[in-house]
Amino acid sequence: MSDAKTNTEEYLRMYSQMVRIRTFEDNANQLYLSAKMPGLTHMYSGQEAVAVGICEALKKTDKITSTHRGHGHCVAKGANFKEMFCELLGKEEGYCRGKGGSMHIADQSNGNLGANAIVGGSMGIATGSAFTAKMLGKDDVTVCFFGDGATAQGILYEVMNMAALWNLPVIYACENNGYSEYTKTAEIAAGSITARAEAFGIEAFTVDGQDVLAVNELTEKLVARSRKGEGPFFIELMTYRYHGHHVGDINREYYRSKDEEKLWKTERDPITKFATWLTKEGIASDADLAAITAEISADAAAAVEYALAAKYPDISEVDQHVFVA
Amino acid sequence: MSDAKTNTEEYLRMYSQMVRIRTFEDNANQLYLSAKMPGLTHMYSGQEAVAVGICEALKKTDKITSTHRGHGHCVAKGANFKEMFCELLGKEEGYCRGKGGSMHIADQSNGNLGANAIVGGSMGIATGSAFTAKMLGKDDVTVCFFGDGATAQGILYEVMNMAALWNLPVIYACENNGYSEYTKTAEIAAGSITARAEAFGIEAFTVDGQDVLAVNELTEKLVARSRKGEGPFFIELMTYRYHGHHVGDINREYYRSKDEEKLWKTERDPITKFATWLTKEGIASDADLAAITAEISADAAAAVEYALAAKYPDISEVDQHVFVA
Amino acid sequence: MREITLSQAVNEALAEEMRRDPTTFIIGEDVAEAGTPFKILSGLVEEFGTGRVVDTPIGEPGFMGLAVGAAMTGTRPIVDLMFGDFIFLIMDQLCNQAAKTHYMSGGKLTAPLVLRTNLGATRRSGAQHSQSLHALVAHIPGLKVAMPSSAYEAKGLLKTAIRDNNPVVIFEDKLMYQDKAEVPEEEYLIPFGVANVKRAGSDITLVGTSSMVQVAEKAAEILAAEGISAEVIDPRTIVPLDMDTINESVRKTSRCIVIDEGHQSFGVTSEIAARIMEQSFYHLDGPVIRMGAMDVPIPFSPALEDITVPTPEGVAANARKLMAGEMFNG
Amino acid sequence: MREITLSQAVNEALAEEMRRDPTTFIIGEDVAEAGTPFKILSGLVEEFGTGRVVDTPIGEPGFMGLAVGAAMTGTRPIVDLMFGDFIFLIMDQLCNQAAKTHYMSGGKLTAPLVLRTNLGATRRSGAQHSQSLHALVAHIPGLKVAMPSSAYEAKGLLKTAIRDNNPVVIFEDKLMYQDKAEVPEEEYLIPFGVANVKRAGSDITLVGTSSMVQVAEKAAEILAAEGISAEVIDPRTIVPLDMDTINESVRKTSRCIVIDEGHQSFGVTSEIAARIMEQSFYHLDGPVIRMGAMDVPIPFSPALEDITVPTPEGVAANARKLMAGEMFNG
Ligand SMILES: Cc1ncc(C[n+]2csc(CCOP(=O)(O)OP(=O)(O)O)c2C)c(N)n1
Ligand SMILES: Cc1ncc(C[n+]2csc(CCOP(=O)(O)OP(=O)(O)O)c2C)c(N)n1
Ligand SMILES: [Mg+2]
Ligand SMILES: [Mg+2]
Repeated sequence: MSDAKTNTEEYLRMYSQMVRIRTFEDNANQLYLSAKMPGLTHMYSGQEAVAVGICEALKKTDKITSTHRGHGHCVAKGANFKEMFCELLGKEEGYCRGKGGSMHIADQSNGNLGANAIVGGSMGIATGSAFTAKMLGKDDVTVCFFGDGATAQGILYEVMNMAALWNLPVIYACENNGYSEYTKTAEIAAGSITARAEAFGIEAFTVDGQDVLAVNELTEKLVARSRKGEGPFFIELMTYRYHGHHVGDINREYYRSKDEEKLWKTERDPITKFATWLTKEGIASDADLAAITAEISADAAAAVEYALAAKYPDISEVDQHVFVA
Repeated sequence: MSDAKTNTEEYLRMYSQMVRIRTFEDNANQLYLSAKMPGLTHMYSGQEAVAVGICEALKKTDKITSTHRGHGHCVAKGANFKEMFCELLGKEEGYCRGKGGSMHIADQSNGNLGANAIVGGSMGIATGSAFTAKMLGKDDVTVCFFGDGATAQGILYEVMNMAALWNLPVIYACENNGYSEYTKTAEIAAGSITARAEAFGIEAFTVDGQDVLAVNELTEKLVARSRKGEGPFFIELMTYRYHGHHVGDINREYYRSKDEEKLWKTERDPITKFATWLTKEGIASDADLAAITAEISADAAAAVEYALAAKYPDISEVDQHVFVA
Repeated sequence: MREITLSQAVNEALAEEMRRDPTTFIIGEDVAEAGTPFKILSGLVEEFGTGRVVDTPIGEPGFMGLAVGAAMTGTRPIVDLMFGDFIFLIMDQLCNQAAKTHYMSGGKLTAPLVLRTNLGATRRSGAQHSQSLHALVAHIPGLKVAMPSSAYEAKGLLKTAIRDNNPVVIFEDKLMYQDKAEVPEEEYLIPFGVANVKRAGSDITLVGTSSMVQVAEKAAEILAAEGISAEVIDPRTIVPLDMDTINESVRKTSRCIVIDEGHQSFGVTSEIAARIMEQSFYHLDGPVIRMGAMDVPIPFSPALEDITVPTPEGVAANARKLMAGEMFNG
Repeated sequence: MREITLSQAVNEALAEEMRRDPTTFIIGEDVAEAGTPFKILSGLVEEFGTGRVVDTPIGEPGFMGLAVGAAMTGTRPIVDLMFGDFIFLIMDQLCNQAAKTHYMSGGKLTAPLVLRTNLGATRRSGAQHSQSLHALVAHIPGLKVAMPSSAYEAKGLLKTAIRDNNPVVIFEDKLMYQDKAEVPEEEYLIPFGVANVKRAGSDITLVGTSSMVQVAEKAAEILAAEGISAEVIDPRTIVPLDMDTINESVRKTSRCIVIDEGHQSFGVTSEIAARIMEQSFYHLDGPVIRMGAMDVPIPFSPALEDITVPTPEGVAANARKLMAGEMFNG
């Protein structure tokens, strides 16, 4: 693996952020399976190295926009379990007072402008956020997360055109997990995804999305260049989602094989891979890593418990926040 | 110049079709200047070789979709002056019974699915027309005309993706006349227009849009390949509009120079260029060509006179055709 | 009679019409092998193949536009829009193109297509997957709008829609896909513009659309127990709208509540109320009461979401007030 | 007082607010050097530069989305949408994103942006450049909708819109850009949700929006000559809608006609009529009459186009009938 972050603390923070995402999702899935969560949700498990590798290259005031599969981005950008679980359960203490839910979770305090239930819906928003930075002379960079399926939405090309014309500090991060719902990427994406960005004069890169250090190293470079006005950039991150399209998508064999799933989980898991590297390099022992995982599990369990007991917003809130007062 | 059509009749038909377009537009402009035409209109003058070079490669049942600058496409696909002028003046005998007007002129009988006042609005329609051909097993090809400015609309990329995935018999014909209203193409189009099509796996070509034979030769090839299921294709045609964006756009110096206009009109006029070639090759004499022009002028004058005298639709028509009966 | 779910009814309508007319095809996201996330279309790709049950990339404006062009040239597309909320993405192709093609061409071009989509909140899906946006479409001349209230209507209206030579938008309630109703084995069509009197009554008229027909029926039950006789009317299509049936009922009962799941303001309830007033004003004992969804984005939290839409109890409460003259605002 | 055109009024409002607040910027097609095809913005790029008067490629969904993101992060975009008809292209960004951002985030995010666009037929522009689509936007919770009826309102409402912390859509009548009205030199703002009684009267209330205020005023002149005293009300914003002023007038006159240039069905006239009925039913002598544009795509032919929109004569004719009790439908 390549070098990105260079000191122990940062390595361990990346590790722990990946574990936090996985743990969050495992708990969310449990909440669904035990019928304690309203609605459906889309698990980020398997893609942790993408969100973490990228967000670790960002500062707090940098912005991200997220997707329907957004828990990973939210955690990686600095969110707390408690407010996140409260949001997933529709509770008043959630990041959005329970009004958003899983598909609209946002964390304004850490620069997460929000998940979006419209595939491609946040591409304009991310580009506008970069526009603000440029116009106000801030050095903030915005990362726009979206999936391979979202590359079929025309708005991506509209805003890439504008971002390229105006040199906006935005990085388009395409998480190619091989599927757009129940359809293979090859069936919905003609030609080459990176070539599409390049055709708009945008430098584009492909990176192994299971290798957190590779992701982080590339992002660090592009963020630095973006701050200098050399943006926009495009990254295609090759990755995989472990669960179904959403938690209710259990029988998947008609669109992807169990063997394929197994291969990714056993051979390419981003957390296992990074753990192996950390121990091999002597940065952490197995015990260190186990301790991290244990602590995070406990945190998550406490947060879930808290959220389950927390109260719903008062019904008088129903017509609050339609307009800013 | 290269060889496309190879017999005299076909050469002269191409010449005459270009002259018909120019003549139509000169008359339409006059109607505007003399306040006899309702509303505004966009002149095709200067771009004749594009519409003619392409449409001469099509058969009657092949389809085209057109734009706000659509008179040229309409004439080239076989329309009559009389019904066209009637439409421009809102008369009952117009192609659309006066209900469409310049920006919505269509000629169903010759496969012209209509002009469109939404920039990019017909890209889906053209692709759908190609879908019909493929689904019903017809060998019809559809040509989608649009301007350089329209390449900024996201729907283009959405439908090119689908056309490429499904090998649809559609040719995307981008008439790059250097301007999108009052803005130079370079200011609104990042990167390369043809590379954008190529990124979707679509073969793309650039051709001199002032050279009717070059346009025709390329189109003949691509139409033949499309009929064999090798489509879609993309052509960027470099051309120029002589008039303002619309007939009312008189003071243009703030966005383009008189010198530039003069250069195109004197050095690159598609009709003059083709006339020179025709006479040089001995296909027609100056007198032959003058006779063609004179006949077309007379036709146009008669059609204008007819249209001016023709009657408006009866007011009872106002709520007819909202729904198919 | 046999009972089938609304989902099955839609599936049957599609299969029957696709067998009847080889120019029909289905287009949308994950409609083929997956049969849509709601599994409504299961089995169709097996019968009709991927050439007529067409999976698209996620480009709603693009495939809607494609459908318009296909419709204009001799096929009959049935577009599957996964959530009604995505209609915002295709408004240009639907409203500037499909709706106007026939008129703008002076009657020479047609765009016979069906857009199947859905509406309905209380599914905990958040503000962008819970809207009921049919009023927007109904405002645009050139579009017909059908709103089935049960499996029976879903089948009959969809078959009519597919045979109609105009663009038709049909909104299914996504909460009702598993609801069963009696649906004959024999073929039937339900004409557009003919309302259905679901329940006869003499004291008050309840006009409901889509799942609000059930809400109205439940309200009618509650009221019946209190000696109030409510007539329940399902317009079935809001464009065209059968005002004759509605006026006849209102002129008999003198009182009316209109219930619809779209936002109340600038919505369907306003239109129906305004027409009743224009056409039957002198027969009314009190104002026509509108009950739509609250004018708020649909909140995710179950505690809030459930109070945004009309309920049988709410309808009954308003009916009681109307009966008692308590809507008096003099 | 000095008179300026509506176009100048808009230009002044923009210049003043852009001077006041350095976070404001204009974005749209040909807004800079060209100053828009209507030449409304002439001079602004010279004062504020291309960094704040931003020419975009023709990608309406894209730049509308960009504006939402910009608004969420600390700037105040003023989007210029060349024709109101193009609103169909940006509905997703406007209605799924901008309108819901504040609510969905539980009040934490805001999207303070202004969408300036236009409405109005009879310009011989054809079906895709002549629509009045404000009812669609008004149906969506989270959006405010302003409809200036003169240069005076255009300036005052636009300034208020720019300072508002919500997404606001303002529809200018494109036929009125050259119309002059008295506009003070001194700064003023017009609050949202406060209707203007343009003309006092006692026999009948005419509620008009945008240029239909003029139609109502002309009708009032005609009626005055016949001894009928009409009160003319301009709501100025339809979201929020000042029902107090309207109810007060209707309760005085007992008769009302609502006039708006959007399509009549499922439109603004229906909403206002329905609210009047709910809130002032017992004060009415006859039905509230709605007059919107015909429910047809706007035809190009001048012979047809002119009859699609309400006229003073048409309003006066309906007023006479209402006065004479001829709307009786018993
Ligand atoms: C505009 C829109 N169309 C369709 C959907 C339904 N949908 C939700 S997620 C999804 C697939 C997205 O695929 P991709 O972008 O690859 O993201 P992934 O789910 O793989 O993370 C679809 C079609 C939607 N939410 N929004
Ligand atoms: C969706 C949409 N946006 C904007 C316009 C206004 N408009 C009409 S033509 C035009 C420029 C089109 O440029 P291009 O595609 O290059 O065609 P050209 O006029 O050069 O032939 C614009 C912006 C429109 N009609 N539709
Ligand atoms: Mg994916
Ligand atoms: Mg051009």
